[in-house]
Amino acid sequence: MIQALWLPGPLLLTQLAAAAIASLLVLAVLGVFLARHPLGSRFVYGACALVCAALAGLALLALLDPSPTPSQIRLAVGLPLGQTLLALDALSAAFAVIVNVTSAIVSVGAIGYGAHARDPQRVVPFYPAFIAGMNLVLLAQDAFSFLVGWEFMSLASWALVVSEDRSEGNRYAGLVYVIMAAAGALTLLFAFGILAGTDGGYSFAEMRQSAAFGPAALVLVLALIGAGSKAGLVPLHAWLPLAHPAAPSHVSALMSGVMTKVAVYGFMRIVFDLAGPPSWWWSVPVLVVAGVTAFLGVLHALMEHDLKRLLAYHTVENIGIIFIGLGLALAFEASGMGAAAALALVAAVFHVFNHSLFKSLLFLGSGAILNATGERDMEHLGGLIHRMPVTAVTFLVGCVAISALPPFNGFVSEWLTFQAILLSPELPQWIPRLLVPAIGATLACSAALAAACFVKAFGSTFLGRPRSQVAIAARETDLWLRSAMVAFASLCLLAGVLPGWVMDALRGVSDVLVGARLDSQAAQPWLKVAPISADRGAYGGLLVFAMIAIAAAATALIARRVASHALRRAPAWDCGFPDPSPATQYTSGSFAQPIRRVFGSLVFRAREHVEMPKPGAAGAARLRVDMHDTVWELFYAPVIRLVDVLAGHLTKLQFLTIRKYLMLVFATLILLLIIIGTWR
Amino acid sequence: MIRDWLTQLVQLAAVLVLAPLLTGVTRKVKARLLRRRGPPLLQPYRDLLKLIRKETVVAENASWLFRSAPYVIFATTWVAAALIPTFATGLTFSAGADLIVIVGLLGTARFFLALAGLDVGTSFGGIGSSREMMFASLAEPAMLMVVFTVSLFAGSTQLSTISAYMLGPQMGLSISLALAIVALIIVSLAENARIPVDNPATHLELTMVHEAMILEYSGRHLAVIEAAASLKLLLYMSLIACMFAPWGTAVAGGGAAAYSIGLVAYAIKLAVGGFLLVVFETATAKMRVFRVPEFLGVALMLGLLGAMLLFVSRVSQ
Amino acid sequence: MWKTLRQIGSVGVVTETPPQLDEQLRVREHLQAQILGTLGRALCIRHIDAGSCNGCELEIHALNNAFYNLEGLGIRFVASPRHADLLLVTGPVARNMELALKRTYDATPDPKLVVAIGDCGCTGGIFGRSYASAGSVANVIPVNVAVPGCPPHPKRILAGILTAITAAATRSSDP
Amino acid sequence: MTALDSDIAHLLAGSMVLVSFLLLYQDRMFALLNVFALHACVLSFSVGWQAYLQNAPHLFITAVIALVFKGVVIPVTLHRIVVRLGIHRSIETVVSVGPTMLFGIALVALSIVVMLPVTVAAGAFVREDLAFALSIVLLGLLMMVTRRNAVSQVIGFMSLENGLVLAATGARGMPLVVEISVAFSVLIAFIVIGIFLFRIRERFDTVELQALDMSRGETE
Repeated sequence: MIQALWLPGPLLLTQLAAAAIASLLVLAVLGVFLARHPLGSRFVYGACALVCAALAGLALLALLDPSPTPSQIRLAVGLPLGQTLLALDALSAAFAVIVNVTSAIVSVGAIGYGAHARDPQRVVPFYPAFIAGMNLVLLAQDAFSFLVGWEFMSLASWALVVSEDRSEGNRYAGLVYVIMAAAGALTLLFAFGILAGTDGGYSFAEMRQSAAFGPAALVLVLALIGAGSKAGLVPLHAWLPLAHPAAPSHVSALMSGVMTKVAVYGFMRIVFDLAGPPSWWWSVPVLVVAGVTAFLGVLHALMEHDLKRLLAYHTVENIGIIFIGLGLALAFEASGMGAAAALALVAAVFHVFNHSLFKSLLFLGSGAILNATGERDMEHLGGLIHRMPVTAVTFLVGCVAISALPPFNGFVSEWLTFQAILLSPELPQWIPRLLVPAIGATLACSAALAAACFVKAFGSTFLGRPRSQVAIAARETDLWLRSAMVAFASLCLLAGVLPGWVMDALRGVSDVLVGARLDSQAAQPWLKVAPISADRGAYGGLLVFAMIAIAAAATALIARRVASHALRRAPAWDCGFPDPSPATQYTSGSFAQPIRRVFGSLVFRAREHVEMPKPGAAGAARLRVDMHDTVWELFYAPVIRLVDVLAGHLTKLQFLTIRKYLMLVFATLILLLIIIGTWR
Repeated sequence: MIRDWLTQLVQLAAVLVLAPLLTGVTRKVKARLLRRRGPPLLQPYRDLLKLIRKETVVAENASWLFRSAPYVIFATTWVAAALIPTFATGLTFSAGADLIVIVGLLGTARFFLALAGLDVGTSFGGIGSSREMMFASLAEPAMLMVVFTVSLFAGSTQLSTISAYMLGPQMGLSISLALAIVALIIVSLAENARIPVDNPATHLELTMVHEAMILEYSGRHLAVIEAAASLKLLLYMSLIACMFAPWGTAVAGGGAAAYSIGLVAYAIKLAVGGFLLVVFETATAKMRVFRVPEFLGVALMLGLLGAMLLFVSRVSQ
Repeated sequence: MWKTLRQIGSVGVVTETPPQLDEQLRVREHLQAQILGTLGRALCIRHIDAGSCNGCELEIHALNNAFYNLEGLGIRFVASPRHADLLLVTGPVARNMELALKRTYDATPDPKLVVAIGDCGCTGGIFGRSYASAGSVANVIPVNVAVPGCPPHPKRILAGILTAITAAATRSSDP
Repeated sequence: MTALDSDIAHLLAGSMVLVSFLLLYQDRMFALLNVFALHACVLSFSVGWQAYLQNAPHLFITAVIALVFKGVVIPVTLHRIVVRLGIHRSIETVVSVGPTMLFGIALVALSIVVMLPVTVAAGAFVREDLAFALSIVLLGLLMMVTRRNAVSQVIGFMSLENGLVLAATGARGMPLVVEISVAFSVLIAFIVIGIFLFRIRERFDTVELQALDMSRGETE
């Protein structure tokens, strides 16, 4: 059927994609002027949506057509004597589809949401620039344009993070974000430097041929640090829960849902594509970091009662799951198990797609709540399901999908990852073979904790009785945002019910990266998915969804016919206590208390202190919980103190006399001469 | 092909019918152990019939989620129960879903039950949901580790393949299988809110976990949820039977005789399972809420150890 | 463990035969026989202590032991009025419990029955109506069966419950 | 290039290093200016000699510039500035002269150790010339570092610059020797004017006892 249509050749695809990026940049410039009145910002967001949709279409065509060698276009811009190469190979096309589908829908949502931001001039111009930066990273086929796109993406998102700089928290978040982004980009620079090798060929094609300058393992470590800090792997994740909530909601949807995926793309491009064949122990650090990220991310999310920070911490967990898939792919590829590596890779990219869908949905939902109530703290929300029905339904779909529960897409990628884990006994080396089940246990544990986290999130925001006046006065959001959320929810269901199609589309990716591909799922009956073989394990998304729907409908019908229709509304049953205040119901903090006591006392050294008033005093007793963010205290605080001390010493250099400066110059000159003299 | 569809439909119906009977048997045996005459075997059916005829009282601030959750919970549990081969393997549906999907379906049921508990906004629902999710955060990984161990052993996560493998010649007695059985029993006790974890017949809200979430339900909603709870008990029993005691289940395509043997064998297994459960329940007392995570932690460790030991034995083969 | 199992085997079932109905206890009859039939076979009771001195509670608790064996008749106690069909109310209704009793009665789905236990429940007992007590249960919510006695014997309570769930039509058959 | 010619060139370059040492030794302002004038003259002779040896006419221009500009004009201007501004005549040093001279000798040794292996390919004379030039530069720097008042630091800088010109003339293939020396001269001019216009005398910390006494209130 597709062949019948006139298919733009691969070269034309890349040119159109490049043109689309250019138009995004033009939009950014236009945004500066148009942002004054709301109509202008609506136009910019609308145009963004169209361009992203076009880009997504192009990428999909590039992904589906089986042309082996992607055609590159050269631009004169670039390093002196070098050019910028742009192309859409299978990996970039897959990620371009993910990035642009989500950006398009978020932009549609932003038309309504972005219009009544406090000062649109600070947000509207940088929004298209941010998307352009991300697409440039995906299209880049040489180190220079990759890093330019990377930095452009970071700076545009930084500008968006500090767009609401009234609150001290946002400024601090911006500062931490800029420092981490710069450090990450620096490590990527070194990684590309090593990959470029001695003859300095900076295009990816040359990097693939030429031998790396230093040890390839160093490239892995640098890529893990560089891309990992942008994606949010544990030791380098501290900026993510600060920066993502600080941005306006539709931007944090993009940052969490899409930018972290571009970071994953960067890691995959460097490690799988450019760094040549991996040795077996490469997967050990990736798996360990990923496991810790998944577990710590979800535990942090459980302790939060600020909705957007909860979602941001949860992004860290999902990145952990994605990197578990990538670690498995590395382990399998190193020991030559092509099919298993392809399965693990498809599982990881599928989870990238899923996460971009439901995380953007949840962030748009939190944006809708923020608009309706002006409140992000779940302790002041509650009972919004009666006042914001559409947001409630879509948020519920997002929560069920992110908790990896069957009819939705989150479960499929989790199921694929488990199937990949179950192939681990064939790994020849001992360490990955024993490490993989432990990582499987961590993955299972974090999935269960994720379900608990989102019962808490949905329960304390939408269910129960409203805990504050703003929650009582909440109203449903505008049509644009609702339509975007409904679009995301239906995509989540579609990807969950028809996983076969998505897996077939991703076969190109595993071909490019590990040289092996899963056999086509189209042949399976009932549209089910059996990655390795039917009797090894199969999942019929459509089958399960149909069975649940039929069973639920049948039960409801029988109940309606057989059971009595009498239904009476009465006050809720709470031991007959007359009209208790909303404060008696469970809040997000009390919901997480059992889990905090089980896990938190170990991981965060959580301690609960009850301060009772002295006997006879009329003061209120107070429950205070103090927790320590172990990663921050072990990793960041010492670094900050060290920098502080050094800076203290170095400032003295500012106030020397000219003679002392000359002394320094003279000393260094002598030192160098001594070195030259004695170095023979 | 028609035979598979027939077995699947019979399975669907049988599961629904047998579930309340199993609960009735457990109550009867429990009473007998306490030296009193238990309620008639068909008592659970009477409870359900009475509940269906009663009026449904719904709290004023209950949302559509409160009223639709029972049907979702029942549907997911029923589908999960229907996927497990009880008297015959080779069911049409189970080709489309394996053990991990069953664990996922139970997760969906638990997710909606917890949300329904939170919906009305009383503290009882909250205490039930938060404890249920805390138990689940350890029970589900333990369950998945059991699934790992068994599927690593049998080389597949499809239940029919696993039970066929267990019947096959290469089935040796391995330590990791023993660990898996113990872990699975612990998890099923926790998931079905039986004695050591939660007392099904308790009246003190503070000690409740499962009961607290459904405190607000009445009439036909409560009937559906009670049916789902007994279905879940039957599900775990048939899961243990299918994985660890698959003798007598009719292989796909066998004659009518094979099916009848399968049914009889399944009935016996259920009765024995029910009896053992009740004996264990009468012998132990309920644990403090924060002792249960250690209890479930043991199950998780056993599952993980089972998976690890399997590699040792697998290498030596 | 084995000692108890041996004991279970040797002692055997000790449940006594359930008592006969007693029409004098009935105060009000408002449900038809057919509904009482379904309720009777699967009755859920919610016990409410409306201010009793716990004497009646001890007797009610005895209903659950092996001798009176309430559960053998298909009757069980439940935690929430939503699940209940019969409210077993003990003690004079204290002023503080008046509203709670009304709300619990409201919370119980129809068809529902109320059984008042003990002299305090039937007539307000030694407390009667005062600034602190609203007197008998009937003053607050409609009562179907009232079982006098301070405290009434478990058999009497069981008889009251069984009377509540059997239709009045059988009055003519036994004295 | 007879042995005698190279000896003369060698002698001139060596004497420049000697004069640099003299510069370090001076502790009176005017003496310092005179020794610097001498330093410039020796430089011009050396460059002139080199011009003659390599019969490169442009070197003659450099020699003339060095002689006229650095030999005469700058010392006289500085002399007038010192008189006009009443800059105190004695030169304060950070480290007393003895250790400075020892350190100077160490610097010469260092420059020899560095230069000889580096310039293995060049001719014998060029290697010596560069070694001497480097030591003059280092001595110039040493002077700038160890002197407190501005004028002596300027002198140090200019002696350093002479060393560079010597290196430029010595290394035969060095292009733009003229341009370099012109550029340096302009630079020096600006520095001198700087001193004159901004009277940055107080920028340099001074241990001149008389100033300290004032602050303690014991005026003489």
